[in-house]
Amino acid sequence: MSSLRTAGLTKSFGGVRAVDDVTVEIAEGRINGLIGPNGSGKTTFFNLVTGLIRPDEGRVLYRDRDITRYAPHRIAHVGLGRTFQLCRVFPRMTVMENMLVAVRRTRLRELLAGTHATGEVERARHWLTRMGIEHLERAEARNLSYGQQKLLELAAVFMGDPELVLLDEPAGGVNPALIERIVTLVRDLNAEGRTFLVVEHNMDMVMGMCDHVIVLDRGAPIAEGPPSAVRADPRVLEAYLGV
Amino acid sequence: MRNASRYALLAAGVALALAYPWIVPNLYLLYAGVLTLMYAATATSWNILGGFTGYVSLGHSAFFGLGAYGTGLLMTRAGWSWIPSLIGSALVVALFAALVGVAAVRVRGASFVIVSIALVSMTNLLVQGWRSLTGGSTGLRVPSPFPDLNRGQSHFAFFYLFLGLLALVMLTWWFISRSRYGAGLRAIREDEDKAESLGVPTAAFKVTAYALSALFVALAGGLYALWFRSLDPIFVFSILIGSYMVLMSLLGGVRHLFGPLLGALIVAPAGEYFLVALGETQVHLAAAGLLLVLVVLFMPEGIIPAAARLVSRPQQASIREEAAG
Amino acid sequence: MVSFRNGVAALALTSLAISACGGAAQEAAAPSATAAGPVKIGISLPLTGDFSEPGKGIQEGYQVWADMVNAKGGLLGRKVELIFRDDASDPNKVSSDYESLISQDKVNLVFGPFSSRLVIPAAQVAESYDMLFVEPAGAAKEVFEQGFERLFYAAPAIASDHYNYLAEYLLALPADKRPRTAAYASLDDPFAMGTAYGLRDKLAAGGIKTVVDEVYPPETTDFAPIAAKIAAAKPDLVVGGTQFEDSVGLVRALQELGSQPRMAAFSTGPTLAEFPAAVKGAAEHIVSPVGWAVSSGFPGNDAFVKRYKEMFKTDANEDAANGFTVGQIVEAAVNAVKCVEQTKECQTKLADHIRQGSFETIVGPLSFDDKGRPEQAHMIQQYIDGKVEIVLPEGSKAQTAKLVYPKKEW
Amino acid sequence: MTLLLQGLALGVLTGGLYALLASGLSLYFGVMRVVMVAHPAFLFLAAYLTYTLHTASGLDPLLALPVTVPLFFALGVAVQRLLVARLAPENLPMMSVLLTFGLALVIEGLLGTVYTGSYKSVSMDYATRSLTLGAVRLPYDRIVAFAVAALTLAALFTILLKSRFGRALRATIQHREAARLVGIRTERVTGYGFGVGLATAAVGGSVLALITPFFPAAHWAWIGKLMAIIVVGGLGSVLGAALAAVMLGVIESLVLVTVDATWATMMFYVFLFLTLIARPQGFFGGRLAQRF
Repeated sequence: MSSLRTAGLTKSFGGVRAVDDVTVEIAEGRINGLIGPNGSGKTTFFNLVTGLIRPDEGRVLYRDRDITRYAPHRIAHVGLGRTFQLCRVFPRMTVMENMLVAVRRTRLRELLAGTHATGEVERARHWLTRMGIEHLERAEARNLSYGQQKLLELAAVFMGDPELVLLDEPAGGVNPALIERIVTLVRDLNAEGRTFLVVEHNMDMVMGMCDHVIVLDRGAPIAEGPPSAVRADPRVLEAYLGV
Repeated sequence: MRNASRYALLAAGVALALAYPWIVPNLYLLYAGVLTLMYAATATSWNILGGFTGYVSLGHSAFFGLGAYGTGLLMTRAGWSWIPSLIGSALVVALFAALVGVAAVRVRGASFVIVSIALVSMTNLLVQGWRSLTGGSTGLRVPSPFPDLNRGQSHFAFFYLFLGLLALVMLTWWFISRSRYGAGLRAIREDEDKAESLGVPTAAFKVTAYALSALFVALAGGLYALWFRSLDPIFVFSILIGSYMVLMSLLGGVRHLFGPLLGALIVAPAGEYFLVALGETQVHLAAAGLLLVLVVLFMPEGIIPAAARLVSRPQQASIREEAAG
Repeated sequence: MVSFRNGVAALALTSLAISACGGAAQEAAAPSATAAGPVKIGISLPLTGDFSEPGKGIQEGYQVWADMVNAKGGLLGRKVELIFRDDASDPNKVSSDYESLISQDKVNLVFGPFSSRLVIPAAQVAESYDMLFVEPAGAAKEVFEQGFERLFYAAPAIASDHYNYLAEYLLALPADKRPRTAAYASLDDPFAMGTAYGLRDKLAAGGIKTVVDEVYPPETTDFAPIAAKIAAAKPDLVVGGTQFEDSVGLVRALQELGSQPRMAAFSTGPTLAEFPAAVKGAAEHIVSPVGWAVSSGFPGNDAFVKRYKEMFKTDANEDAANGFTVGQIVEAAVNAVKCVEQTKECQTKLADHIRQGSFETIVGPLSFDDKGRPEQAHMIQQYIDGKVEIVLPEGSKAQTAKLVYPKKEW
Repeated sequence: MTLLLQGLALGVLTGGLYALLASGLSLYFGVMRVVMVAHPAFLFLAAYLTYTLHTASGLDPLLALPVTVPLFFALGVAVQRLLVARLAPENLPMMSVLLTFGLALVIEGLLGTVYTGSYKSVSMDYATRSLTLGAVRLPYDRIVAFAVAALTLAALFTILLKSRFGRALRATIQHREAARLVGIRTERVTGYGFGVGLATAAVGGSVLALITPFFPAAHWAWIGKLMAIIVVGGLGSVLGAALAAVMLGVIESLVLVTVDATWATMMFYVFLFLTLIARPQGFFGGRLAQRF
């Protein structure tokens, strides 16, 4: 069964086709990689899928539901979570407050109830513990190191209980030990049944972690398959080396 | 230990507020107390929008004026008694704010400020121009809700009414601050797109905060109408009233429950002081402006965080260290 | 949690307070203890903000009065001391000023502030303390419809009667000379509209057709299109219910757009010293209602004009005269009833005296109806050969020239 | 019909003036995403300075410009460097409003202290005559105002389009980071942008002094109108603001001659809200409104 499907997805910025007729399918339950050289349209693709920008043409389907015209928060409600390329947390809120932002359903009673009452704080501690930053609960997010902020962003996304998680360069600007930790986490979470789509420049990480890799170049997919096959594909080499 | 002293402080403050009308030596101080409570209530109401979402509205006097005029008109034109008039008017204003909000919160930052300024001018023009209904520039006289009370007793009654309103608004703010709705609103202030991608329906959140904030400001306006009993469009729909709400909240600290109250307690007497000390010329306007400039430049987070930082500096440092580790 | 408790307690105490008849109220009503010492007079004026200019004139009038009274030995042998507060043209401040002057400074008397828009809230405070309230500037008819019992307007006439002499003059003209059409443009302000509409109603009743009737909000910055509307209607008479800025704007624009009415009447603006310079030569033959004239010859006026010039180095104006008049009326009442205390008894005596009496003032003899409205009329002034002349009423002591009609082209 | 034509003509002339008065606001917003609430207060500061120079020397108010324009340019740079630039970037749009609001109060207070609250006016001989074109009369002072506005805007556009500084300024407006990367000293350019904005206020103030009496609190009546113009025009777009200014000037004037003054003023806000609902980015270019 497909988790996410796009059909003919296209977006231009001032004459440049950032995403050009992309039709791809992300299978449920796998860790998918999305790679490509700089400016190949990976982040634009993420923004189109999560509704932050509107496509010129084409459709986005999640579990066969057409979500093309959904507002970003509704896309989050159907089960898509994402992180941002340059880690985005809420700087002047505490770590715990950051955790309590995500909303999966807009039930008035839940929104208005005290956070302690609904067990949300317990859930938040659970995720913080999984990320290993539970001791920072009361610190303001802006006082965290970059790596800690990355972990916090990830933890906050899981508070929305997404079935499909889009990670935009999870290893960017992070030390090797932390990359290791993130890979382990993603694997564990995948084993629990969550699907991932990861944009990443760190090839070792992508090849080591992903089950399936899609390669974008100049806004269009040029190759797809298991990491080993993609790595060997001459079109991919060409795209990366710019030959 | 810290909590205990905090509660003691709170209890003392509440007791002082309740006792205030009985201990002041003359009616003027009681009057000034009512006015200060009114400012505190409007500033705290403003802070439901401004403090959580970071949307600075310079135009909340539009809701203040509409609440006041609505209350007055329901009493004089529809013959309602004061309580239904007050509540009815505030509800209508909240609905109106929700409608305006749908257009207003589409834009962020500076554009929103412009819209809010425009809103005051519009409502002023409307109320002033619609002479047959509102009395226009002649103003509107509002019947007294307590015709049997003399002036002092009326101040007494309104002191507690405004105190009640302030308590209600603060309670609401506190209630929101500890809910996920509040977390969502704060997230909007920090990073709206990010909040949206985490599933926060930002537009709906902003509109409800806007309407809620307007509701309480309108209630304050309605009480003002009942208390002051003489309304004039150019004074109630004044951009200065709206900017007072902002100044007070900002001075005290927009991210804190007690920020706007503290701001009101400082600004209201300071305003009187400037007038008395520098009253002969317009220097006092310049002084007020300078105060605003200084606060914005050097204490943008307000007094409460600045004071808290002084008290708890070592603790802050330890968090940073821990965070770095 | 604490806030919530606070709210409940507040509600409970409200009812308590209402039934208990507040302690502070009783305290304030107590008579002031000392009879000796100066007579303190409390005044709130718009010294800053939108109404600050006329506010300053009135303040100077009060100061001249106090100076002259003290030179004569004071009120009932006590020195007069004026306490001014700036209300910044804000009604909340006006109220709080009078509240503090009466209950904190324990003044013996209060004098009124400026502008119809501020007089009502101020009078509300004074009335609730049973204080006499003679005021120099609340001329709009609404001021007198609030049921105030101790309010008196110390000028010859309320706004809607300002043009009475002009209306009489115009309607008495022979039919072939009488204007047939009139255009009215007024600022949306109770006083300005009062003057223009007072004239409009009388002229319309006398058969002079209203061809333009415009009201513009105070925010208006461009008067040319309003003038265009008037110019297109080619009226014989143009009437502006104006303050300063708009009177200049309208005159200039009418002139530029080639409107040549046979008479032009504007309130307030032309009575200010800055007017002729602001409109250049166009001031010639413009008429305005005016409550006071340098040349009036009323008793005491020359002394006032002289003392004013000594104190402030410029010529006295109508605002200052109005302030001075307030002082004169109160002074006469105090001397007549021989008391000047903040007590209800004394203030009532003063008010009763003013209601029944007639007073010689620098704006002429004044008397009041039961609502505090003065019962006389404003004079009409006109710029003739660049000088302000009093042209109506015909045959009065104050008249200095004959009304020129039709006016020369501007 | 004549009346409509007259209204149209007056509207165009007034619109030109609005364009000049609003151009500075667009510049500030462009270079720093700042809404300068104090701009109208600076206009009246310039009007008062013009008045002082005029009464002291008897010169035409427009001859005050060689003094006021450089002065205001320097003042603008100072305001940007010493005040606005010190604000924390994360909530600059909001804080700058409050900062400049405070500045407006300071200016109003100082003007009131120095010049008192009374009306001042500058009137020249040509201020009462007009040019007759068929049935339409064009007042000379409006023509002068329009001409000065047009010349100033033309000079402004020339600077923006042709000079190196202009190119740097436009690059800074369009993409600050990119501009910095190509070696533009964006800090300095921003300061100069403010200076140019305030220099337009100097010209605008002189022109205002020519056509209307003024007093210290007069700036309040202009804030809403000018703000509405720059939003309808598209925030940050000087050209858009100019077009919107002329459009709103004409609409205001036509509504005034056909309906009344209240609705005429209301039109500014009606169009503001229509713009926000239909096209938040403004009608004449500018893509910034929604984001800032």
